[in-house]
Amino acid sequence: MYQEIILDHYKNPHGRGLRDPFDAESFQVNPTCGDEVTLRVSLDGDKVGDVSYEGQGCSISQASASVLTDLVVGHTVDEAMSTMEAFVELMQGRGQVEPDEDVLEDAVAFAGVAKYPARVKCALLGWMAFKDALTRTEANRRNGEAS
Amino acid sequence: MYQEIILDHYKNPHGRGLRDPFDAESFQVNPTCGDEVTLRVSLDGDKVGDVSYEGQGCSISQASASVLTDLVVGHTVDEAMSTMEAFVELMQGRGQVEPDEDVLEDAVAFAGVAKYPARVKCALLGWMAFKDALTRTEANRRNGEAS
Amino acid sequence: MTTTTSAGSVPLDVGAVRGDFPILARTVRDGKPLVYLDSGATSQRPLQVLDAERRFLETSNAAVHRGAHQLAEESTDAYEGARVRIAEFVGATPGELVFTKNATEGFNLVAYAMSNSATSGEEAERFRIGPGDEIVITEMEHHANLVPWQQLCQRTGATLRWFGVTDDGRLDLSDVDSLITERTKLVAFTHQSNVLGTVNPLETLVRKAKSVGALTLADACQSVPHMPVDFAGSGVDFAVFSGHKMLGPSGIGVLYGRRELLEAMPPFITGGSMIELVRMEGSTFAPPPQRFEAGSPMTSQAVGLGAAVEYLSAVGMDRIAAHEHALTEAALAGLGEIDGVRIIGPADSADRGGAVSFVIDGVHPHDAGQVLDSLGVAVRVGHHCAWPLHRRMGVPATVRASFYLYNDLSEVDALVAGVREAQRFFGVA
Amino acid sequence: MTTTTSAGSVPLDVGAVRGDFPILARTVRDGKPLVYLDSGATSQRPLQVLDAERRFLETSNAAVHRGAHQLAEESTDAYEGARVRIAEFVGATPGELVFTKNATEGFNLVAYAMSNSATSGEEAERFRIGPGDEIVITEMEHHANLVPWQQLCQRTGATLRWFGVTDDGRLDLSDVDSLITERTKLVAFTHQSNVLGTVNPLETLVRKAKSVGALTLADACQSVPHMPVDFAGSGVDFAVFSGHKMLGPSGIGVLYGRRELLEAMPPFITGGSMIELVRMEGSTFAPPPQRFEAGSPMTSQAVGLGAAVEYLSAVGMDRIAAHEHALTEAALAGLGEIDGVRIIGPADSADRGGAVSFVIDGVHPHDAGQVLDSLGVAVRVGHHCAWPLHRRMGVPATVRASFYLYNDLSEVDALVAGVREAQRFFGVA
Ligand SMILES: Cc1ncc(COP(=O)(O)O)c(C=O)c1O
Ligand SMILES: Cc1ncc(COP(=O)(O)O)c(C=O)c1O
Repeated sequence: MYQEIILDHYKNPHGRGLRDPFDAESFQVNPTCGDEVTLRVSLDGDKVGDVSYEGQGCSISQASASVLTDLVVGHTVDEAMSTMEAFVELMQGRGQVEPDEDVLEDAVAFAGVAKYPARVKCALLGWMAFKDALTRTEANRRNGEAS
Repeated sequence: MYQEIILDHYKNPHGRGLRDPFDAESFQVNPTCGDEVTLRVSLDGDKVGDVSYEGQGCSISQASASVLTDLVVGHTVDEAMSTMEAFVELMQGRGQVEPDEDVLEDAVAFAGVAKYPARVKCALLGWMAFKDALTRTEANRRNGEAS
Repeated sequence: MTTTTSAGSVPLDVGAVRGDFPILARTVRDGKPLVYLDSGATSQRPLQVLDAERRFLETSNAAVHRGAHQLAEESTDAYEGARVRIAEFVGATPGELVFTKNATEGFNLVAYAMSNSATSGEEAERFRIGPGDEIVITEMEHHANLVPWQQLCQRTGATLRWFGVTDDGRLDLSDVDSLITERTKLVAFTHQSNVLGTVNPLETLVRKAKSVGALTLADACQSVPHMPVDFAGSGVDFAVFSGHKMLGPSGIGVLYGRRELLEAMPPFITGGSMIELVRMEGSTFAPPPQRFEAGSPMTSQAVGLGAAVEYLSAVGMDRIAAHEHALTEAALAGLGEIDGVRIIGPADSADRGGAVSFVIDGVHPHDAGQVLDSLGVAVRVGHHCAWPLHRRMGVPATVRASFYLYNDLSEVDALVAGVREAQRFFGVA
Repeated sequence: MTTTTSAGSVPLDVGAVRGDFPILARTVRDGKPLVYLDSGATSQRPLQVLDAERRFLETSNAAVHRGAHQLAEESTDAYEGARVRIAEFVGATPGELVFTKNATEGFNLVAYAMSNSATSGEEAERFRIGPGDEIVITEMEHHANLVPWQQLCQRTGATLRWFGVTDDGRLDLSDVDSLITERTKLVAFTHQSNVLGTVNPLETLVRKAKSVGALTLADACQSVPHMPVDFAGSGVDFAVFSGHKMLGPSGIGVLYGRRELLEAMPPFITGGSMIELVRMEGSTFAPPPQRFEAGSPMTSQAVGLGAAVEYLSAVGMDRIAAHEHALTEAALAGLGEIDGVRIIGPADSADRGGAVSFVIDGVHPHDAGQVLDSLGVAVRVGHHCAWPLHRRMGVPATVRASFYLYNDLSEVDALVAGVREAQRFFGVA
């Protein structure tokens, strides 16, 4: 399951570090192992302007966050959401889902992880933070409009 | 286990009914089947003057209370207690204890009951009430002396 | 023996079923064939259940939801796979089922969650209860669906109220409007009485409770093993049942709770595996069902219960219900013919399950049970953990025969013959 | 492999022991022999335990303490007989042992009994707790001996305090006098840490607590399976342990409580089989241990646990302790030799059980566990339900190898080799 691509992202993570300014931040933790990620999203119109993150975790969770930034930064929120759905589907597919390389790019390397249920949560940690941060951004916007 | 003696006592119980005056009363219930006995003790010096009782229950519990009155009324409290101990020992002996007919008289018929653990409580119900009533009598006496 | 279902489908093949239950081949009391009529207390287990549990223990056993090694994965799959199967069996989604140690824990879980909500967050507000609030139960409840509510009332100052029971053992719904009111927080009632056999009108009670905004809880201990049920379809909020009464292992029960309720409910038993974040200063909790499953779970028992529902489904719950209906009718008829025998519960077999309780004039239930036991017939005697019901019916105790898929008509005959023998022995016939 | 006990008696024959555990013969991950080093999470079960449970289910299974038929008698004898054997094993009388579903329920039982005593009779007064009262635990507790006390404090307004842990993983007793004071109602601590392996000074803590009139509770989950214990002799008031960690079934745990305490303590889970008298208006309760065993119990599981303590006794707890000691020393030595590996817990093997937790520089525990798993070595990774302890030790997670009687030195070697392989794979060695 440790594809070369995963190890590369683990050793040389893309987009790592927390950056300002940002629209929303999410802190996620994996209750079984204590791994954590803090992730910030900054929007640029309807596009994801930046994703910055910091955390402690295993190779899978770190590499997955790194791949995440590659896949969503510069894309519209809608595109990012559908990439996320594809990734979640792949991870929950127990190795039965054929990944679409056009959509998932480097993330196809995680197909092998899907065979190890205990590691799926690791691979999804950053993505859950991203999803949560997007939800918060929207909530902030709505509140901002309302006030 | 249903010896003729047991069935006789069941059909023609000795000493049944609640009588006045009495020194102490005890109410006992078997929580698994709901069988109950109310039993009164009246002392005559250091002797058991009367034991009177009422209750609902199976043949074993009814016959055992009947045998109890035969064995303790007219005897000293000490003698009654040691008879009770012999009976309890017999009942908890799982059929391994050889009963002493001189002490237990008709109660030796309960030896077979001891092989059925679920029925031991039935056989002891009246005796537990007797023991409790004696304890209460003593407590009453002490309180009486103290006040 | 054969019985036909109302749908006219293929009847249950009792002979084949009995072959799956090793214990039924044994003899008792000096060589008498065992006639096991005590499935209302606990059922027996087929080889399929015994083997599933053993296979799990000899190949995959490990801590679930924790390890990252292969055994831990296999165990987790087996445990969660069982949850999926059991959920399907009762018309629920897996996340709505909480594994408990028995049904009793399920009632207590809800009762303690309600008192705990006093010191929990806002989301738990709908479970809060105190003076002026009422909990409504019935007089035919098993102690498991009675004492926890007495205790909850004692902790919180709420009031316990209850439906009465009619002389023929049906729920007395005549004062439903004065019982279920705006003050009612919860209506908890048995789906099928373990003493009377009475099947209560689940949907009617749920509808009435909903109309005043009260929660509902069904004691499904005697319904889930014996008839098809659909919790989601019934609209009930909570339901509770036990593994050991449905061919599964002891040491496992199930609480069903509608998802949105479980999500808002504070925990009961706390510890490992139910947490989100733990600091010495305070903790937060996992989503349901994990929130309610603290500590190492009943792993192999869940696997066994999963195998039990597969077995029941393969036989067919409709078929089982029809089969038990036939046995119940035979028992009611056979016992009804005996002078001095009185059935405690509905004398007809409509809306009635296979628990047949009775008293015999002049023969105490304990003595009747003893005579039956000496003939190899295993029944239960006493108040069957429904003491207030027995008081209501004017009897201290009853003899109860209870049927399951592995019983046949010859066993009903053995029961009837045994009752006659008890009468003869005690000289009342 | 052989080890000798301190007494110089015959060492444990691991080969013979392993033959009793079918699961140890299996392979994982493409044919690798299983090296099971996760007994701290859950142990495996010998044939003797599997067979005892199965024999019970195929011959005697029935409801205990209820029926009057032969099966019910046999079941009750088997269930209560197991209690006698287990009591003997831990130095207690049978009436002092309460069967729970796991250890976690045991902690909760005491915690809820304490809050319930607010609405119970005078006899429960010594368990009452409220603002100003304190509960003292330690920073090395499993969540099971932590979260229930947080919750108890939340329910009652009492305060939770705790002992710290030294850098080498021992209990920091330096502030014992300011921690255990007249305000202390209960001191609850682990007898042996499931992460560090540290064995805590039970008698010292009990003595100190008694001197201020506080109750004591020992988490014996990791001591009872691995060393001889004597609860009565130790003077501890309560102790808790789990069946599945000592070769017994899942779904059963034990709470030990000194008789006079159990007698005064109000119930926790309520329902059938724990009552004395039930009326709709209120109920009274049976004496212990029944008072704390509501509902159908874990019957076959108790029988299995009885067989487990027989098995352990036959092997000899002294011998098991000596054997694990040797394995622990070998693991500490083998891992200690690897650059970049840090043991979390005492580096020496004095007062230390067979849980060896560690971190590897540059290799996350999850990744190390995965590499070990791919080699057939089953360890646990994460915080092992002791999150605050991991924070204290400055690590988010650890790899834990935990040993039992069926492990041998070749398995320690496999662990050490696997750690080196993980370092190689992740390029840190
Ligand atoms: C030290 C310790 N305490 C408590 C527990 C909880 O035991 P259980 O999960 O059986 O309730 C465990 C094991 O998980 C443990 O190792
Ligand atoms: C109707 C009913 N409710 C509750 C229970 C309690 O179930 P358990 O003993 O499995 O907790 C039983 C069985 O004893 C029952 O028949």
